[in-house]
Amino acid sequence: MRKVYMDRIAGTPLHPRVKEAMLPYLGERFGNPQNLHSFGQTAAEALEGARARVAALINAEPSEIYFTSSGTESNNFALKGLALAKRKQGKHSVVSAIEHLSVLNSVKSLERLGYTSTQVPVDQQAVIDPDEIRKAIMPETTVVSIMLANSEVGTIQPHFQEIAEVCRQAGVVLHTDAVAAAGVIPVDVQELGVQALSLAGNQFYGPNGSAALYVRKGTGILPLIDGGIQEHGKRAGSENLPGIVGLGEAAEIAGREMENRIARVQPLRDRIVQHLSFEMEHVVLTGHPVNRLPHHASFCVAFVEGEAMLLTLDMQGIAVSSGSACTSKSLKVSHVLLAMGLDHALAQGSLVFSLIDSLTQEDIDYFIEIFSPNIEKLRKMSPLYTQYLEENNNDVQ
Amino acid sequence: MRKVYMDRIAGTPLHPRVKEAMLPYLGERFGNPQNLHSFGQTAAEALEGARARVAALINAEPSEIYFTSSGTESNNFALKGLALAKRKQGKHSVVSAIEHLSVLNSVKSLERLGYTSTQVPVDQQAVIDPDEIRKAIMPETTVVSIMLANSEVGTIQPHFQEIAEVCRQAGVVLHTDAVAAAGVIPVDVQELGVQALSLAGNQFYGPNGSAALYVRKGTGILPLIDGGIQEHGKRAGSENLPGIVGLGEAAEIAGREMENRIARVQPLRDRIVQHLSFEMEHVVLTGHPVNRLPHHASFCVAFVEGEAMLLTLDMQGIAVSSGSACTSKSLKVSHVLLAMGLDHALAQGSLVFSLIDSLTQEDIDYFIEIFSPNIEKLRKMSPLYTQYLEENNNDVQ
Amino acid sequence: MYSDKVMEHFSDPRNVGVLKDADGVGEVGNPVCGDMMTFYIKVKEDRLSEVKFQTFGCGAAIAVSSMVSEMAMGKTLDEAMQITNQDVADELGGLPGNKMHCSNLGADALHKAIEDYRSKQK
Amino acid sequence: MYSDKVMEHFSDPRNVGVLKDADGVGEVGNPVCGDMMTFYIKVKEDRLSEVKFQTFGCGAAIAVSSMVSEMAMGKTLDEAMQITNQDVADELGGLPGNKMHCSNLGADALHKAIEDYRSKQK
Ligand SMILES: Cc1ncc(COP(=O)(O)O)c(C=O)c1O
Ligand SMILES: Cc1ncc(COP(=O)(O)O)c(C=O)c1O
Repeated sequence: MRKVYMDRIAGTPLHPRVKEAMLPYLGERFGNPQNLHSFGQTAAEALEGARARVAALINAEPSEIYFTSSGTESNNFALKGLALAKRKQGKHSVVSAIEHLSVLNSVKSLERLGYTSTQVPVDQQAVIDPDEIRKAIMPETTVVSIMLANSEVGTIQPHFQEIAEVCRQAGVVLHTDAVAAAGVIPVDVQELGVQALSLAGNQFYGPNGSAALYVRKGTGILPLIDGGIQEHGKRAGSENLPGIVGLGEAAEIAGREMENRIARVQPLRDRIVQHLSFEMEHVVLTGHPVNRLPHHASFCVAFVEGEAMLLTLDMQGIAVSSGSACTSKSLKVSHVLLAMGLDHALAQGSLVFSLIDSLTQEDIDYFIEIFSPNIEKLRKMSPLYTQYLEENNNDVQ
Repeated sequence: MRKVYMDRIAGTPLHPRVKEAMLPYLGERFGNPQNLHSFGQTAAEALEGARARVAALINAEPSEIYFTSSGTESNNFALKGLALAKRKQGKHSVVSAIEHLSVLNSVKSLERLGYTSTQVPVDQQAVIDPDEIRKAIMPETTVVSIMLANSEVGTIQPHFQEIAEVCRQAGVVLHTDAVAAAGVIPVDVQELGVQALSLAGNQFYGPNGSAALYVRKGTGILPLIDGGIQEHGKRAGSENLPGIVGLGEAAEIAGREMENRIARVQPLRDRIVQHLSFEMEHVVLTGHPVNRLPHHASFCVAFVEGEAMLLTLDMQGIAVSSGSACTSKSLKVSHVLLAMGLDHALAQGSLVFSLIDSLTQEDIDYFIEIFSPNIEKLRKMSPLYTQYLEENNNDVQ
Repeated sequence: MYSDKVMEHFSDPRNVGVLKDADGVGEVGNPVCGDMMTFYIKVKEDRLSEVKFQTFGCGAAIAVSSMVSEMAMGKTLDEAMQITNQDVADELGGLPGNKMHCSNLGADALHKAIEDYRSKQK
Repeated sequence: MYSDKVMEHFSDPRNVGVLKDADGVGEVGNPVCGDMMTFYIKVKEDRLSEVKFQTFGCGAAIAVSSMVSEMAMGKTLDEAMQITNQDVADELGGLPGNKMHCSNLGADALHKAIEDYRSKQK
């Protein structure tokens, strides 16, 4: 059976060159970078080489890169570490309503320590108005965290630089969760004007278990993980060297190949959008129609539920994801879709396509061939569809 | 040049079968275990398989195992997560003076949140007296953390079960840092009577970046890393699946091979002890002479400094470690050696040998052949040795 | 995640459809919680002579509906009222824990349809 | 971590030893901080005719001592007093940042030995 993987936001396959770069560190190069002997020194060089490559991807200094184990950890490190470092100045954070759970729940756990927070709303296309940030910032605000690109609906914040300017003027630290953006589209910490930025290797053909937090020189941050002297004492623990080397390699390739990759994947993505938006009925695009990740297409398909679509596609070799309640272990509809004002029933029909480089035109043709019949079958089964047809005086088949 | 790696506590090489088990997860099995489609389900099975294997190694239930990224993270998770979960009952922790920095600094960072702690002393052999624990526990104590085996001086706590009994009677939670012990010597959470236990793959031929925390069913703990629903919502972040699979495989092999490994490595270790303790002068064994890790030999060599010994050995292909100030980036002598009452000058001469399975009798012979001449050369250079000889009326050469 | 039996019923659900001249109709769920089921029954001599359903929901909800329709068919009304959600889950070879609450409502919908029929008889 | 030059001096240090009949002796450091150096000098016509040292310490400390002894040899006392710790580090091709403070004390020890010699002359 043809396998069509369109769930990039859940993780990418390793680039073969990334795997190759990692292999020696799963073999004879097993040294610990903190050790003075030759095994350790070989490891230390690899560690610093990877750091320089990750820094280059986002136009940062190597010393501003801290390696972590996931995008989630980077976000926790940023939200908690920045807020705790500034605890004497104030205890209020500002985030958007569409942040990843690792941001939202970090803020929630700070509340246990006497912190408070404000969630700024988004519009129907998941866009954040810089004025909302301005309004949310209070004298006791110290940290603002705004996602650069949303993985569920694809929106890239069009007014990010204005948000940064608002934060600069207010004298608060700005972090961005760029996990869905870094390595995919150009990301430049100088242009963005952020003090901290999260990225993760598994979004651009690097390994799972390897991510990073950028923290601008001079920005105070407390460790999330205390212990030894690794990562300048800001993130303790024996380094996951194979993962870090893989992240470095993936960053290097991503920087070099970014344009080509976008040029390749975007037309395939556009074909999917065309089919669902214009060749099918009762399907709405979610997120911003233009300011969106080039590999990303997301929709709500009316009258059917996401998990049912996902499973049907899976039986035919196609992997996608959904923000429906049934696809989440928490059985809650994606907070992102609700924040955008979608109604519950429609949000249950969420489908997210995130494309990887190796997909071909044939893969997309195959998908398009089977998709509508699948939806038709599920809609025939749906009491909501029957009701809709009745209300619109159509025949129930 | 012969390479003799005797720095196991800094990390082990991967077992070839562990590497082999990981490779598919660096290749076609790149799925995210949280996903419903087939890529995800393959991953989910691997994740749960690894969990069962790690649980079996320490006689726990699979649902009591939480995967983390390092022994350090496990210790942070335990010390902070257990203390924060019990914040309504009290805010005092008890640790020993020889805990790993990841324990000591976790406790220190809790102090920023209004917690306090007590460090119990150790004797000259790094042994903890259960009575000291009893004395340190106060009404507001909620968590005790005592290392099972010390990686710097090799001591396995001989009275661990009595300590557990003290904690049980006092109604406080007991965590043990078993990073240096699990996978090396038999570790059984039921026998030990602990509520939480840290272990790390890189101590028993598993991968870096992969560790675990055991938390006994019914024991409250708050996440260190907040976010999604991975690890029953207790440790968020995309799973490092290759690492976790490797940890599972390493645990399985460690359980099966433990006796053989010990039988193989202990005589080699004993030969090193014999040479340094009895065939050389002015060398003292650190840690307990009998209750110690079977692969571990540690000493202080008088009149010479650790880094100089380490570099000299490294030039001859031999990798060891040291607790001297100069070998640490913080330029502080190991707190473990000081807690045991060693004087500073002697502690500077710390050398730690931790043996891996692949070492041979020839490797040890080679080491013994070159070691004394190395030390002699360094001592000839040492003003402390000159001074000693003068005071004892010997000739200065 | 799902048993083979669940996947079989999900991919080839039995008795999907609407009975325009149903003797009883039962509806459970709402789109907020994610699953909705509508059961239609026809009754002949106190037995279920026809059972149809429509379901909006996840794989489990669809499989459960299909399985209930199969289990109920031909049973007397009293027998059909004995079918529990747990019976359905068992018959399907089990359901994931988090699907037991929201998705496993097929028996409830069937019972509602029977009650609807009975209330009309009075 | 260390430059080739440091490793060369560390593994083959020049002028190790004690001068029993030294004209001046200088000592710096203590075992708590990790490094101790003792320099012995002999002076002929205001020049260093012999320089020996003993060092307890890390690789950097040993290389620094060796390098200082070589740099100083044959210099006039005034010239030798001009040698700074930074000169020594530069001559060694640089030292790791954390070794600049504690281990890079060779010039200090040399200067102490010269001062010792000079104080005896008065
Ligand atoms: C006893 C002990 N605890 C904790 C740690 C920290 O583990 P990791 O290096 O995996 O962060 C170590 C590391 O060697 C250790 O020996
Ligand atoms: C925008 C965003 N932030 C954070 C994360 C969490 O990263 P990780 O899965 O590496 O923990 C994700 C995961 O996909 C993401 O898309």
